[in-house]
Amino acid sequence: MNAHPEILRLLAFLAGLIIFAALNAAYLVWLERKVCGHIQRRIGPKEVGPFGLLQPLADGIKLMTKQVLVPPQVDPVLFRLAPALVLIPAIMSFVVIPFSANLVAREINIGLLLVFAFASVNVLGLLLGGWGSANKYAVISAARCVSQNVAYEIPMLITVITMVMITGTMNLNEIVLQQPDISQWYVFRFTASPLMPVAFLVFFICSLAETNRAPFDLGEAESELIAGFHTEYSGMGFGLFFMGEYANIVIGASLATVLFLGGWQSPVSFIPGGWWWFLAKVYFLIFTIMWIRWTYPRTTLWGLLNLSWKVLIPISLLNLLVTGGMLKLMPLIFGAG
Amino acid sequence: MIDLALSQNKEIFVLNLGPQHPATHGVLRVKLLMDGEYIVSAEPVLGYIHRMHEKMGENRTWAQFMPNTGRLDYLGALSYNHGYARVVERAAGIEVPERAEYLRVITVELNRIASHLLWFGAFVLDLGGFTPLLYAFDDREMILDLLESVTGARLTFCYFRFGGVYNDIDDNFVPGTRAFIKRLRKRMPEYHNLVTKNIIIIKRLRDVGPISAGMCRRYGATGPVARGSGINYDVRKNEPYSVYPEFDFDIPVYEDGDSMARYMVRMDEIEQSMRIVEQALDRLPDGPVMAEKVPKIIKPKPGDYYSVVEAARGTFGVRVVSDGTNTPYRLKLRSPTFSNLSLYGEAARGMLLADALALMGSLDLVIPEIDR
Amino acid sequence: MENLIAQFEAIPALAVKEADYPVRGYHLEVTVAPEAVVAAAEVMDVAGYTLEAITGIDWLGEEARRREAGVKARNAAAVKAAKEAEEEPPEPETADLSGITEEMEVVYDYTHYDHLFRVMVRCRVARDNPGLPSIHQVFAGADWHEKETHDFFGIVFSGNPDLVPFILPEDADYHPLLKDFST
Amino acid sequence: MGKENIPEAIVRFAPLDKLLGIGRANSLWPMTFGLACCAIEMMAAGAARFDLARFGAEVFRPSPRQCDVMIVAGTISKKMAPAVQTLYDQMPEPKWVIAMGNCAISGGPFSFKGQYGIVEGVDELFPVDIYIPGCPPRPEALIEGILELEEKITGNRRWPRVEA
Repeated sequence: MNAHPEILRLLAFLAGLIIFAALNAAYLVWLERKVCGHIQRRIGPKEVGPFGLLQPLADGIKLMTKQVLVPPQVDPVLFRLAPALVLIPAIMSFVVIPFSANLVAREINIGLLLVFAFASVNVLGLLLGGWGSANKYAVISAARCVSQNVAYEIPMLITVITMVMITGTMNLNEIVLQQPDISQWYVFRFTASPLMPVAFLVFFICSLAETNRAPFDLGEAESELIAGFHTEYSGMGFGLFFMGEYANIVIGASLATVLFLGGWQSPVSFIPGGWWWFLAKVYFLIFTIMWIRWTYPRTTLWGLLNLSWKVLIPISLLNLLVTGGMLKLMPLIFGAG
Repeated sequence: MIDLALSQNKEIFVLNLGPQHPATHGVLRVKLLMDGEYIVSAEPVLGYIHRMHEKMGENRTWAQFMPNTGRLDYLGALSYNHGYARVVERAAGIEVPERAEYLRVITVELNRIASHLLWFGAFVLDLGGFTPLLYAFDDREMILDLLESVTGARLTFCYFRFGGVYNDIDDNFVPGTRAFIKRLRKRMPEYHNLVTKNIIIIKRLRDVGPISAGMCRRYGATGPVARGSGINYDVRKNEPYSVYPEFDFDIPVYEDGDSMARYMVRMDEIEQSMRIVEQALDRLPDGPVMAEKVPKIIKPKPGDYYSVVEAARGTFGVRVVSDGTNTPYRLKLRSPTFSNLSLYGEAARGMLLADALALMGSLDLVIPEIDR
Repeated sequence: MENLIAQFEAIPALAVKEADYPVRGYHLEVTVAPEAVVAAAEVMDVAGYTLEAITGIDWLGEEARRREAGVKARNAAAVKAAKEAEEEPPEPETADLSGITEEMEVVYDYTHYDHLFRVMVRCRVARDNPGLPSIHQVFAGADWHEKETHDFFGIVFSGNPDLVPFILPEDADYHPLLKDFST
Repeated sequence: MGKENIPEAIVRFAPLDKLLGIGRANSLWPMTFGLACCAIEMMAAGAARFDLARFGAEVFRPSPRQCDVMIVAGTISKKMAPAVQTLYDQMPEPKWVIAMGNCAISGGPFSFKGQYGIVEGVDELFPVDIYIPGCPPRPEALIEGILELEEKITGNRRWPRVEA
């Protein structure tokens, strides 16, 4: 027992992360329903438990005990594999996310790279799910998801490269440590590059698109493609896609928090930092994402791709250039320090 | 679909949209021939909610058919009541008292606002925005409350009778309607801020799904579809009926012919309908709401009678053929969306799937009214 | 309007009649032979009209009813005359119902966007094997109306590109609005 | 069926069944599937004033694979009947059906002698759990129908029934 404390620690963290991801998915759905209700002059779930708090539980019980139909025309392997391919990488990404200074499952030097490596697997799951369903709507949706994800990964990664150039590390906890208070948050760090707020915006928009959230929810555009890639999924197959989607939203919001909003650090120095700050920032971003979803209509695929290729990529490239220039110029102007 | 087998292009496939599909607002089915996301050809298939109205017309007395008119276009049922009542009144030579005509106009225009509001919500839903639907429903409920107090129904109204209306309004109706119009006046700018000025909406509607005036004429399109293509045609002005000539209102016409134009026509019509209702409330005369000498059994003189009204979706026409008995010999319902939808195949060709669905939404379809 | 009447008469139309608009709801009633519906549609198209609807009317038994009504009137007159002359009333005449060609009618409603003038074009066709040319080349919207009329009455519009059951189920072989239709 | 023939159970699943029942009853996801007039009242029931979301029943899923309850809202024409049947077959178990409105119950106003076009009641196609009469039923009636269905699943009534 004593010989493997690290393994035990990891296992405990993994269990914790899975529970965190599951609870997050469940209660984000609840939150989403509540938020959309209040945005729409309704009250949302209310009768199931106090404030409808048991609603996710009821949904979970129902989804888990629902018959899982595997329609005869589908590719049985791909069809079953796809939900897992969406959910598992999303949970894996949590491993490197620093919830607080010590509350991180595994601190890795290349944490940022790992998250993006796993994030890229996600789209494979969507593609296989859509393709394996042998349903025309699902295939169209899968094709949309892939082109969308590929298109938005580029500006996102360019922005991340910019960040890595500034921070000089891919260790997420170190990045957080560089932002001790609100003036040091990278979103307001104009000394690094005057375009930092823009970079944050680009990153945020990209994470919206990467997670297939409105107004970029082309993959599951209900009024066009029924339910998109998960049209043929019933019961927990659908449930896993859903959990994966919400886990990805949390990942996206977490990364934005870590990179730009100071992670678990407190915005003002006299209040101590901690995981509560991290969660508060993450949930604020998630609330914003929901707010956007229930306000904006959907773009078209063309509009979406144009936004990426003609607007976001040039902007992020410009930012890269400006940041690179600043990094080289600043020492020259102010002297090496 | 034979083209598919003959086609050299292996990329083309058939996509069956409906009869159960969220965007078809009911049970319309569209056979799409797709090249990727582009539509090669679109062919609507009707009849999934064919409810035999014309057959029923031949099977029951003139008065017994009235409830059917409320179930044709369930969103703007009172216009259909009006159209049928008018043709029978024309055939049987029944005069309608003035107060009844005013009540008809008020209720029809309120119904038109309700219909356009629901369309507004459903259309934005087609474009992926969910919230405006709920806002529109919220306002629509207020109209339904008002109409319910007068007609007794929320949706499938059967309020008109040959020679008037069956019920006078209560004391709360006039102040309630005024309060509602005041409220909606405040709400409309909100809708425009939230939706009309939204960059995504503008990008998705402007120059999408152009329908030319010539195309409208070839297909017999009417209503907001024609008015969005620059055709200044509204039965209320072109063929004045009821007490419409007494009111001061405009017919919104937009020249562009795109989805945005059709959207704007309907939004402007809500304003115009509010104007009509206000004027009608101001001038509402006293008097009976039913003509006194309406025969119990109606037996129009043999012959053809035709009458049209402006429904929320366009020109609704009823042709009745009487053989002098107490049942119609033939009853033909000319539904506006039937003609409006018939141009869809030509208009949607070469469009993207998402745009084609926006176009379909902008036609404002009510399927039972197409299939009848 | 005179211009229109002249044009219709040149088709030639079987009858061109001005109708009493406040009573009937249309201004001009034109009766044409089946061959002339396309020509009538062209007249309307050139004049800038639009097609509002096409429908059918099944006149099954109409001629028989007309003859019977005539005979009944004659019989009544004979009885009355006999009574006045204080004679034995004559044996009542029975209607001769032979040689009747049952007919159906197709009605085209045209209207104009700019000015109020409704034209109704009627066309009678024989009830057994009813057929007339399609006008969808002139008014594209006629396609659907013709399909619908074919569904309900079995009237064949030759030249219509795809005259299959449209509103009725795909395999429907019945025409419900025929007067002798029963399930 | 007599109860006396059922042997005593060795393992008792009743409490678990009850839990599952409660879970299912509180998460009835209907299908986005409107046929005619009643569909508008169905939408109204989901909208602001009536708000089906209170009972967790507002998640209208467009795909039959993800639905629990099919609200048949409208007239079923003979042309539509095969499609409705397919949709029902595509739903995973356990599934329920609500026949909303007179058309879905019996053909309603469109059932007359010599009718050729409609199926007179959805129960001619598949079993129905709850019938909601009306033409169309008010949104309150649909909510009552959903509460009835919950009662049918769990055996408990959520709110006291309003006596007429």
